[in-house]
Amino acid sequence: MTGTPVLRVRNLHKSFAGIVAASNINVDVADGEVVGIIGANGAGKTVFVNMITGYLKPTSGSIEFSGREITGIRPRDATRIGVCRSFQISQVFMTMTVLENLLIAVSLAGKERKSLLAPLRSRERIRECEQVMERYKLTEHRDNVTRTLSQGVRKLLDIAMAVVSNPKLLLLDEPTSGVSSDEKFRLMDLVMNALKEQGTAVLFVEHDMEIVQRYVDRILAFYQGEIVCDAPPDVALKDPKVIEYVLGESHGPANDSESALGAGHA
Amino acid sequence: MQTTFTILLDGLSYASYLFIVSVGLTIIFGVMKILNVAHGGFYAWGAYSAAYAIGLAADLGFPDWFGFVLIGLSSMGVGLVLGLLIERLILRRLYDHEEVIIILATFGLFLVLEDLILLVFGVNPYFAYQPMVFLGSVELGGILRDVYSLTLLGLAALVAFACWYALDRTKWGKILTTVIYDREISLAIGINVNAVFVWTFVAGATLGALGGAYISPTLSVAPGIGIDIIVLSFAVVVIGGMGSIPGALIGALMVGILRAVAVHKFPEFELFVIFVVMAAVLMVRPEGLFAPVKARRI
Amino acid sequence: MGPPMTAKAHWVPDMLKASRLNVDIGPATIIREGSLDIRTGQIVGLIGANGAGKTTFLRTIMGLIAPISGQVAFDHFELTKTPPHQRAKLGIGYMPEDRRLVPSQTSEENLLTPVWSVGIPDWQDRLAWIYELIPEVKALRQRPATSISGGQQKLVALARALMLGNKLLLLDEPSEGIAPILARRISGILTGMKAEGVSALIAESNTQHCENLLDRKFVIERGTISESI
Amino acid sequence: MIRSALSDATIRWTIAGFLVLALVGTLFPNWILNNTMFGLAYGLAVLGLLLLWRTGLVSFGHALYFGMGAYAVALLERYTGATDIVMRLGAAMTVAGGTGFVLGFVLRHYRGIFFAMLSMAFSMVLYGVLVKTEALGSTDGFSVSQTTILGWQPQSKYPLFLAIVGLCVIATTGVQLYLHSALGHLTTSVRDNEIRVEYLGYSVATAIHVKYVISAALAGVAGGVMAMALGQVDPDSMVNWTVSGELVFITIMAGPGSVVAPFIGAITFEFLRTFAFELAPHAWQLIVGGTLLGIIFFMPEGLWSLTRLISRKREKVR
Amino acid sequence: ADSIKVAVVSFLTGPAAGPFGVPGRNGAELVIDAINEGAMPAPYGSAGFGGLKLEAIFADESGGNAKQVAEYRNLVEKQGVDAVLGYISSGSCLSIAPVAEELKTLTVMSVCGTPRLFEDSDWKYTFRTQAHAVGDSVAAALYIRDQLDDVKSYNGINQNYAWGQDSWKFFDIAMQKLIPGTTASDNPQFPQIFSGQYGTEISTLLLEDSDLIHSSFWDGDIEAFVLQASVRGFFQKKRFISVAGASAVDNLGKRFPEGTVIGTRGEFGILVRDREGELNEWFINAYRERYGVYPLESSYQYAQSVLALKAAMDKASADNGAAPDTDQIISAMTGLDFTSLAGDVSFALGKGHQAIHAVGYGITAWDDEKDKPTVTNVKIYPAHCILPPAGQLSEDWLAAGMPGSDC
Ligand SMILES: Nc1ncnc2c1ncn2[C@@H]1O[C@H](COP(=O)(O)OP(=O)(O)OP(=O)(O)O)[C@@H](O)[C@H]1O
Ligand SMILES: Nc1ncnc2c1ncn2[C@@H]1O[C@H](COP(=O)(O)OP(=O)(O)OP(=O)(O)O)[C@@H](O)[C@H]1O
Ligand SMILES: [Mg+2]
Ligand SMILES: [Mg+2]
Repeated sequence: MTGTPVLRVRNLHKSFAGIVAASNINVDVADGEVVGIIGANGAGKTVFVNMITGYLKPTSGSIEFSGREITGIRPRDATRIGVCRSFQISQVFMTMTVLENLLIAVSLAGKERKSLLAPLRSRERIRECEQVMERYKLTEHRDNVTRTLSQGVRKLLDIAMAVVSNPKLLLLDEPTSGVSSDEKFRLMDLVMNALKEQGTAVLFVEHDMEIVQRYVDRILAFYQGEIVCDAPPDVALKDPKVIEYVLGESHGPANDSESALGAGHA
Repeated sequence: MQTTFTILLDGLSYASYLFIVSVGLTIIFGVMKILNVAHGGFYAWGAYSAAYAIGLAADLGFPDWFGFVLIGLSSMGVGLVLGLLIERLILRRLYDHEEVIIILATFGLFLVLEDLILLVFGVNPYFAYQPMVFLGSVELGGILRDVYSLTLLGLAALVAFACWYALDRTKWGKILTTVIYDREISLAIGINVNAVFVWTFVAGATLGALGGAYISPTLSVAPGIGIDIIVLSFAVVVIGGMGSIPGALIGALMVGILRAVAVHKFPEFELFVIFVVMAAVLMVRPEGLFAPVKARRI
Repeated sequence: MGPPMTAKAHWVPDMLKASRLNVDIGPATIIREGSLDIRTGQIVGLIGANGAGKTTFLRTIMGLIAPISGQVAFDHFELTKTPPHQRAKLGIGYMPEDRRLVPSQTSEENLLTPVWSVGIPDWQDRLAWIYELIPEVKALRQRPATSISGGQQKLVALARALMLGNKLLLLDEPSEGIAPILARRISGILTGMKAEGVSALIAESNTQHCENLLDRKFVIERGTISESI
Repeated sequence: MIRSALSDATIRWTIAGFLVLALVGTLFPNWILNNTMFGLAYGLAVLGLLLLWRTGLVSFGHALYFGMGAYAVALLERYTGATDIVMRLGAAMTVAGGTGFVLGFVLRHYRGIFFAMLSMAFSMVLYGVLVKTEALGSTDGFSVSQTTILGWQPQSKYPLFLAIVGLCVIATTGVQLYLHSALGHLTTSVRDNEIRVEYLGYSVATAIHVKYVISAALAGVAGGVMAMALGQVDPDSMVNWTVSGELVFITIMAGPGSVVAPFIGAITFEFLRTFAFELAPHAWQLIVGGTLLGIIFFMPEGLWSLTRLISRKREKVR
Repeated sequence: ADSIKVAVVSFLTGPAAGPFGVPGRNGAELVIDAINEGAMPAPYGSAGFGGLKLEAIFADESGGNAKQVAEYRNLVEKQGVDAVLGYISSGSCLSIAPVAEELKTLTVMSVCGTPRLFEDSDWKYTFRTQAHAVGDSVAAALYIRDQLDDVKSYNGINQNYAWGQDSWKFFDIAMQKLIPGTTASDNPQFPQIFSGQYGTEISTLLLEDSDLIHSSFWDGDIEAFVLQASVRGFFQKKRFISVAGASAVDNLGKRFPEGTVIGTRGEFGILVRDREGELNEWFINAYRERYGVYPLESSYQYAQSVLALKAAMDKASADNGAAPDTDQIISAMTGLDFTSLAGDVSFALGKGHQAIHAVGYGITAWDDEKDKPTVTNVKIYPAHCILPPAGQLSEDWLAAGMPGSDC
């Protein structure tokens, strides 16, 4: 790692009425780095993402983004300085069409607030959105109201909306859950390639080890609010703690990681 | 001391009145998510039918205490008839509409109920004072009190207890909670959502009618009595948190007692009390005192 | 503890048989002539891409959407003629893909609501059995459903389906958002239930965890269902 | 700006519609002219409510601004003698918009029924003050003398009518442009999903606040217009919660479909009430309530869906 | 034309319909029909109004001032009425007058009592046949001075709107001037109109030691108040004067407390029920025959407006030949003296547009023999004792100690 990390988290702690959802979390993420977050259900992954993007205030600890302290920042300010996210449960505008969803996202991504008063459906904006739709395989749903879309398609839209503003740091919460097997790699390829070009650092939460193994530089494994392993994938997926808490230990630690990935798929 | 006691008693009896007239509203809202403006109509119909029945019974020579039986019967009758008709014929078809639209439909219903009263009962007032006179008065804190208003406290306590028990201590309450949250999943786990809705609405309507019926002996039952009740009960329910029965109780107590203080000490503020309490509570707790739990969204 | 296999089972070979279902939502036809059958004790997959119509199919069986035409035979009932709220009583447990737990109740209350609504006689045993199968849910029993994580909610929703589904489970994306360790255990649980005569229909778009669990597999593509062998 | 406005079909049709109204207005007998002016006044307020409704917010307290606008006109005359239309409307808009701006800081944090009821609480405080204060006319209110237009005192109703129609053109065009801007579209976004709006980097509170001020100002102007058209202000028919209710009523009756819908709805309502009053003085509420239920049942999108019916028929004929 | 079309406006719906609106409407209808047929006793025996038949349409006064103004315009401009008669609430009257002026339509107001109507402005087209509220307040104070000798202190419970506020204010001033030494409570009650629940107010009044309670309650409010207060022994402890609640005496019958001072804002209703006189007896009998109940105060007030119209139109047609126009009727009505059902009226104030007449009070009692309520100790105060002379503002006159009032 060279220079200041994009994200530097120190001693982060969060508890809810007796439940510890994050304790003593320390993470550095470098420019352009892709980090996978895995962990059992309820381990604190989403809470971690929520704290970084300002949805939750940490009980204690600090978060720095590009050398700037952003602990307890509001979500909209996080977005404005370039920290964006997608959601485990898609957050889209349900009564609007896919195109309108993207138009809003694109117009708000513009740094100039003045543009807010111009008509939403300007030709350039529509063209930009059409490109996005093309990329995310949303074109056929262009004029469908998102309420009528299936879960998986909404997920694509959700991610697309997070990406359009070209963030410096992107957090994806379970990007492929609910996305079908044929689509998930394509989707991730797409997101990752686009981001790689821009040098965006990505943190994504994922339960699908096929995905994790394929895209990440590094894995953070969570268990009961703590990071139990912070290592490159080949190391992390063989870590006994990771196997015990996240992957399952059906075949014993030695030759486990292979089968854990595919669960019989290979 | 005497004044304090009087204020407290006045406040409690006004609070009881507020609670009884608003509890039906909060129940219907809690379960069906319908802000029922027609509640004022149920109230008025309850008052009219009780007053009519009591007047008739008095003419026929029934004893005065029989009025209490009639109050019960007529509120049940009104709740059952109007509740069933309205839920079956009108609301049922509107459940998938936007909330405001349903509010508006109930507003339309209110207007209709209001004028139906005029057509059925005419413009002249009805009186049903027999039960109130029957109970007489007692001296408390140096002044005479009518026993009837004091029984309001008991009735309110009874209604509060019954509602709390039904919703918090029986399986029905739990089932209701599920219906409240999601009609679809309720169906999927075997709840007869339609039946729940009908009976909830009938129960709410009956409570609304009971409010009117029980108050009628102290009133001149005349056209328009249902209008102010709407705002009053909305305010109480909002203060307490929509759909919360303890909320309605505490909301009613706050408004009742503060209003009594105002009337005794600062009468020029009486009109403002309810709105000031509402604004103040909402400033501190934007969703009322007992806000319902919200699902975690992200 | 799972329900015993009924004597009727051998002369009712099909636990569920949907024939030629057509389902419209608004102007669009979502399911076209959809037929599918599940034998007693089978785990059947309904696999398809996003938006293919899996959820719609399951919802139709539960009566949450009315089909335009077609029949659904279950046990020896005609489901399309059974009011939606009575279907659960027949022993069908449904887990929606978006969990739908009641936020103001604890996890355990969420599990018990079906008991209150349909009156399951041996519910204590059943609850204990579920807690034994998925101890994670037991750990969550006193937590308000609103605070627990997405995956945890999914587990509770699954447990709720198990409370009711002593004949058939309709599971919509059961492994979505579930950590591998648990996904694997759930597969195990389902396999175990099979032995007790419980059938399951599993809708999945991501086949990663379910492939080797399935006895049969139907593929749904833009509303058209076909069996894949 | 004007070019982009004219490129919008709705705006073109709206302007054309109002032009026709202005022309036909020369033929109207006074009573139609009057009722139409009342309808246009309500329409302006409803236009503001429509904005809020598109954000999923319903205000049960817009009579606050309606009444403020009306009282601004009356008090301006009482204390300065000014009767000029520009001063009157300017005062109405400033007072209402200013109050909306201040209260907006509070109300922008509320949603759903709580927004509705807190608005109502504020409006009822004004109502209480008016009722209590003799200097403000108590429940009797004030009369408002006829409006002058830049120093000229028209002898008939028509010039005022024309001015009001012109005002409506400006208001609808402005609102339509606003709705079509990105900021305006945020309306629906905020209703659908506030979390996402925040995560797209915009403040939900600001979006709501802007809208709230616009709608308050519109309601204020509407109250001013009403005071001028009617020649009378009083708390019961301008500030009480029933007035807010009536405005919401018209909003729903009109439907959210278009910026002209409020005017169609309000004028229809005005005439409906007039005829109901005349036909059944004992049971006019029955007629109004029944009509409302009918609209909800048969025209779920409000009166506006009629226009769609018509255009669909036209297509079929082709 | 051989007929004129007149709109009669009163509350037909809402809380004011029962005690005021409908009896008022009925009073007008009865007299109009009788005059059209020539069935009234003298001096109104001639058929028709200046020979013309009067065609009445009835309209509702509910919905607030603004709605009334709109409605008034409709009546005149849409339905084409020649004159409008009625109005109960002061707010309606104040808001209608300028519109009447604008539309140049003769408007005869029947009940409303605010002095502001003719003291703030002059109207050409508007007349009022009811003396304004200062009259009932001063008469009330006079009656208390003359008939109740034990009043040392007083308080009031009045509805929180213009009429309630005015009524208390005038009463208070008149009391201070006429019975020096009495003290007013510093805690007068102003509950919201139509609130119906007065438990707290009653406690407050009971805890105080004012001897007398003044109230301008009317409609259901007075009835609810009386019922709630009776049970609590209120009327055993306090003298009660009700300036406009006479409808409750009939409605509540035996339950209305005996010994209440009651007024009808004129020589109207229960106060003159047993008074002899051809017109009055005819009215009572004809009204009872047609509507089954006794005429109330508002029946008299509306009838009085109709009689004013008849008197003026008869005079105008005598002066100008048949079918007088509006201006001719107006000049005939201005300053006119005419006979009402029980007492005389003259348009003496407001440049001849505001009527004055006597106002009476009495004390309620139950007549066991006839099994109906009655009023005893009736005392009628002539107009000049209770109302300011022409040209003087009420407030000035009251403040100056009511010069010229020599009763
Ligand atoms: N209310 C609706 N109106 C119109 N179309 C709808 C509606 N609801 C669903 N659809 C359409 O029906 C199709 C099937 O949806 P469904 O949710 O059943 O898909 P799915 O197979 O479950 O997808 P996923 O794997 O993404 O959950 C989709 O194309 C969707 O757009
Ligand atoms: N708002 C909240 N109130 C109370 N507890 C909470 C809240 N949010 C999260 N928690 C608790 O914090 C813990 C971590 O939750 P989190 O959502 O981060 O899990 P996760 O790792 O994302 O799990 P999953 O893979 O199931 O999404 C859980 O035990 C959860 O119950
Ligand atoms: Mg998570
Ligand atoms: Mg699905």
